[in-house]
Amino acid sequence: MKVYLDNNATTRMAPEVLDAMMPFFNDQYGNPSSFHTFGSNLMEYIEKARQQVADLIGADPSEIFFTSGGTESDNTALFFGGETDPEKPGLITSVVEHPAVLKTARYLEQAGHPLGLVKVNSSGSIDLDSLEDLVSGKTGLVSIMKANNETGVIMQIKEAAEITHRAGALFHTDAVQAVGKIPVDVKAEEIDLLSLSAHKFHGPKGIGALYARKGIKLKPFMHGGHQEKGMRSGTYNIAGIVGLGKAAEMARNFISEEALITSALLEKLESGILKGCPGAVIVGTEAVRLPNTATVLFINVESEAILTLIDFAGISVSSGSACSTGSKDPSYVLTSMGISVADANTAIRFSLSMYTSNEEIDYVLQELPPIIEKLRKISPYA
Amino acid sequence: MKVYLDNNATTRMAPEVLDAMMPFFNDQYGNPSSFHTFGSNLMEYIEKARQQVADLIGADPSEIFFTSGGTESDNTALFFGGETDPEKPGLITSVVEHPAVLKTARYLEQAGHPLGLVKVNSSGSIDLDSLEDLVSGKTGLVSIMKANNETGVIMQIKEAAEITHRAGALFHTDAVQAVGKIPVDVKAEEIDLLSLSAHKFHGPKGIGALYARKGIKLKPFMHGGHQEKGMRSGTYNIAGIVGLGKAAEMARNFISEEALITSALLEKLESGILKGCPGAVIVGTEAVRLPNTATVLFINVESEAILTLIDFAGISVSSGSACSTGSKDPSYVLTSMGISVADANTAIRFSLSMYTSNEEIDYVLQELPPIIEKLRKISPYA
Amino acid sequence: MDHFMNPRNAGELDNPDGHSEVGSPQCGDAMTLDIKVDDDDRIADIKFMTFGCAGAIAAASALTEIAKGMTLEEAGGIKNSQIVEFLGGMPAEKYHCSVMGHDALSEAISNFITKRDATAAAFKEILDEVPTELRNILGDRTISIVHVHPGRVRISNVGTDRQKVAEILEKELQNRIGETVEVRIA
Amino acid sequence: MDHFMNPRNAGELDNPDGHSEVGSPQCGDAMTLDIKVDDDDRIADIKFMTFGCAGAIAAASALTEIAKGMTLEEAGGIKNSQIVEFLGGMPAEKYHCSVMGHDALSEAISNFITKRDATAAAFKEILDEVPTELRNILGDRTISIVHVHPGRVRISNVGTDRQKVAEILEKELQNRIGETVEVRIA
Ligand SMILES: Cc1ncc(COP(=O)(O)O)c(C=O)c1O
Ligand SMILES: Cc1ncc(COP(=O)(O)O)c(C=O)c1O
Ligand code: FES
Ligand code: FES
Repeated sequence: MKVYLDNNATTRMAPEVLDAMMPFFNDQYGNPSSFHTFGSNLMEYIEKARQQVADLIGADPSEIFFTSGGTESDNTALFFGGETDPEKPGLITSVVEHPAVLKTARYLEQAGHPLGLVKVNSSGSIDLDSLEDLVSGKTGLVSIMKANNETGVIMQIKEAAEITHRAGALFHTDAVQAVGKIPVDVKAEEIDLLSLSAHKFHGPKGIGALYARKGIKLKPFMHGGHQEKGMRSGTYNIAGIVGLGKAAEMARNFISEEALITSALLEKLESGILKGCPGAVIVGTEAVRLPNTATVLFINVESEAILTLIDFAGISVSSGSACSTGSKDPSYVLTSMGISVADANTAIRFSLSMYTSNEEIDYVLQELPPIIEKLRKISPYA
Repeated sequence: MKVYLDNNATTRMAPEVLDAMMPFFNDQYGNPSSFHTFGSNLMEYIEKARQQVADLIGADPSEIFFTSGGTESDNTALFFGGETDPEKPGLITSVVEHPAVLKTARYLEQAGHPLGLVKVNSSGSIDLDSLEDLVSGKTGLVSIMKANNETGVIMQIKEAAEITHRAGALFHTDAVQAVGKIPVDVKAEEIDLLSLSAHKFHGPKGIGALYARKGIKLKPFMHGGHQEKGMRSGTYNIAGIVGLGKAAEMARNFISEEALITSALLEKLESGILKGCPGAVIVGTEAVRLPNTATVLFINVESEAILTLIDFAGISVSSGSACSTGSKDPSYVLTSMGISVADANTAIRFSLSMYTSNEEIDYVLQELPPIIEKLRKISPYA
Repeated sequence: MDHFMNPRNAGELDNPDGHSEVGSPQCGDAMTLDIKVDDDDRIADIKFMTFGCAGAIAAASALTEIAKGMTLEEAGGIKNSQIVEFLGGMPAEKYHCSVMGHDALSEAISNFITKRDATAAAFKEILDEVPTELRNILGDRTISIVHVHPGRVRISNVGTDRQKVAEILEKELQNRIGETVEVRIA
Repeated sequence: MDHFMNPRNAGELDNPDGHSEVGSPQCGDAMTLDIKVDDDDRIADIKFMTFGCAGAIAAASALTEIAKGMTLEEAGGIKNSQIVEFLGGMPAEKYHCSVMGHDALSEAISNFITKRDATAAAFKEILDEVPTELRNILGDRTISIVHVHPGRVRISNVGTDRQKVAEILEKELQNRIGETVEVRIA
């Protein structure tokens, strides 16, 4: 049996999404920016997708800019958010952000933007007092993720946005892990800038969007042929955009109807693990979490060894965030919650999707305990 | 009949390319950076594509970085090429570059990089003396396109690179219109950085590559999860990358075998137009041009009116570069060759591909002359 | 779109009463427009030529259709929105193209009026200082101007030697404005 | 991969002759290793435990298989590349994991040698200043050391009261190094 529980890394593309994309890989291959009707007729599909994305997050279509993915959206938000007002060079983000935010922030810090890092508490949610202490009249942008990719912890975005706005700064949220999984409402949550990525909710890879509230002065990040009001140039990736739109449309239904199923399967997985693997600890239980994510510490048992054995059993999970290098630094997300390095190195992340079945969870609960037992037996710590 | 002669804007994706991509839209949806085999097994497809792209331009695979397209490659090249050495802030490019280069250069100019613009002569090729005059020890990067998107004129890249290197600067070429159409050899032409885009040679939209010669100190353009050696982060768009690789492989065959066919069709089109439309002038005839591109001035007849009528006849062509705004500035590419604004506003670009047939050219040569005649009759200039 | 595919009133008029040559500052395109005006100050005929886009052609076609048969005053009051409406809409970025046609008509009317004013002024000059030859024919009659058109003037109260009066006036007008102006006597 | 799925020699030894606890500076993972050494200085038994990745487990399994039965000298000369080769290759980024096993073996051998040196030193001390009780038994004989092992010493030339000599020496060694060392007389 093959079980894929690494949906926070990437998801299976919905067949409906592929169907929606296919015409644009075949005979609808024109350039939407063209003068001729063969190309320009395609612009309506771009605009439909823009509407679908806007609807998913409560935005106006004019506030949606298509990008090549979450990383680009994050980079864009930080780059121009951090440079709109020379009087406000300060940048604030949290210690548990994805590298797409954190590394960009570090880069901007080196380029002269004072950087403040908001702490998290032991439950994994951001410490609002710490944010309150950091913001000032010199802060240009605050970026706090909507939901953490490793722990699934959902952050207090509205409260963070309010604190940010009181200080006169812009508020960005990396909602790459939240959009498509839980309701997100840019207006109600007072979000100025938001990043999302299609492949995290059954859309195609290589396409995403940046929401930018009307009235924000944008600075182009990608200079060129003036697509996306000059903000983000480059020939439209129409198939990708249409796929993102379709995925957004499907996600609205998922959130309102199917998220409960995923959530029930996650609960079953968690309680099964706690029962079958003595000593296992679920991370972030005191916080509100995504309905699909659980990170478990298998104390004294090294995570990569677990990953390898569980992979042999046909189960795909991850330890912390997927990383393209072979280096194995302990997850900074976990250690910043006060978890020891040794314990952080026992973490396994299970992330479900709407395609996860009850049988798959049963299979995991059957395969996992003997693996943990076997490794515990050769652990010098246990 | 439908005839698509706007292949410099974008091309029909090859069915073979779609076939190569399909598995990655279906069950091969993992993240190549994953630890688990379901994802990491896909890395070999990324590397195969890297090899295919490298082979097309005579590079080593380690010198290929995947991006979201030509625009991103150009932006990346100029951004870090223009910032590697603080002692060499100077940037030089040509007046006929694509906006992806030209607007980025203008942006960098505002950010403090002195900008020099190489002129072109009346044939549309760059003036090497003008380059020679502009370079100095303070020049960090010179960017000259390999082939112009409007005129198809092929520039003297090797000579420009030599001049650049003698001055101790890096040489970038925007080869978006050249790669896949004519042979390009980064080593023989002494190119340090090169941009290419898949959808210009029957690959998918939204994917491209930047070639960066081994030994060049790169600065990450997209910060995040460390993909592409940290240079260009973001979850791999594996379907897109595989599609680019396949398109590159096919283009090698095209260049060696089929480019002659395209070239013969172009000649037939040009001579047919000159015969059927008195007063028509082909642009850049004194230069070497791409085998697929002809820009024609239909003196005294306004290009948008031609475009509209020819579009009704089912023929897709363009006037200058596709532009997403409704503005109609005369093509700066044409006016910089000394063509008057009025004449530049009569330009129509025909760009062929390996899918262009003899029948299509016949159809164009049948439909076009009466259209020109009809419009000439109501022209106040004619 | 039919107005673009089959533009009405494209071309030039021989000896137009009003003529204009305008260019669009937005796009650099150009248009010429000719009108013939009848003695009721109605546009009897109208033709345009353009180096402009499909929108400009369609808008000019529509405009000329609307204007034909209107009095100059009515034609001068045509709003750009009427052209757009007549065509059943126009994309925002093409608005300037219809403006070009609109401008061309205004200019042609102005041109007509300028020419008419010139004719009227010349005629008034003659009447202010009536040439002896004419005074001899008229006696103490005062010519009444019925209607002035750049190319013709209708007058009354000239007595019986109409032929001669017309001849003299035509010659005088030709001297003053360098164009042939027909003098008709009611 | 079999060495990971079914690691050989995983576990601990009772009263090991050499023991090590090492950590990888690259990844923070850890390993323990125990050896039993026979009187020919050969590794008679070897066991490891690890908090480490699959690579570390497989490498330790391979290493212990290679080392078992080797003399200490031979085992000390095992190169990291031999482990990688034994496993049929290892990805470059996992190289440090096999190094951890390698380090663990070296450390265990060192630990064995340190302990043996301690035993030897203690024994030499006794012989340098032979306790009166023993001197009385030995007369003017000089004990020859045949072989020293942390847990046992083989000697000869003690005369006939072997039992008594061994007893005295064992008691003296216990006093000096705080561990039971068996004295065997050849
Ligand atoms: C929280 C978060 N932000 C940003 C990203 C980057 O998105 P992408 O890989 O689509 O560029 C990811 C996923 O990789 C993520 O989990
Ligand atoms: C010469 C040139 N450079 C760059 C680009 C930009 O490429 P892309 O649209 O793939 O970003 C294009 C085409 O649009 C081009 O013709
Ligand atoms: S764009 Fe010039 S008239 Fe329409
Ligand atoms: S990564 Fe730590 S032992 Fe392999």
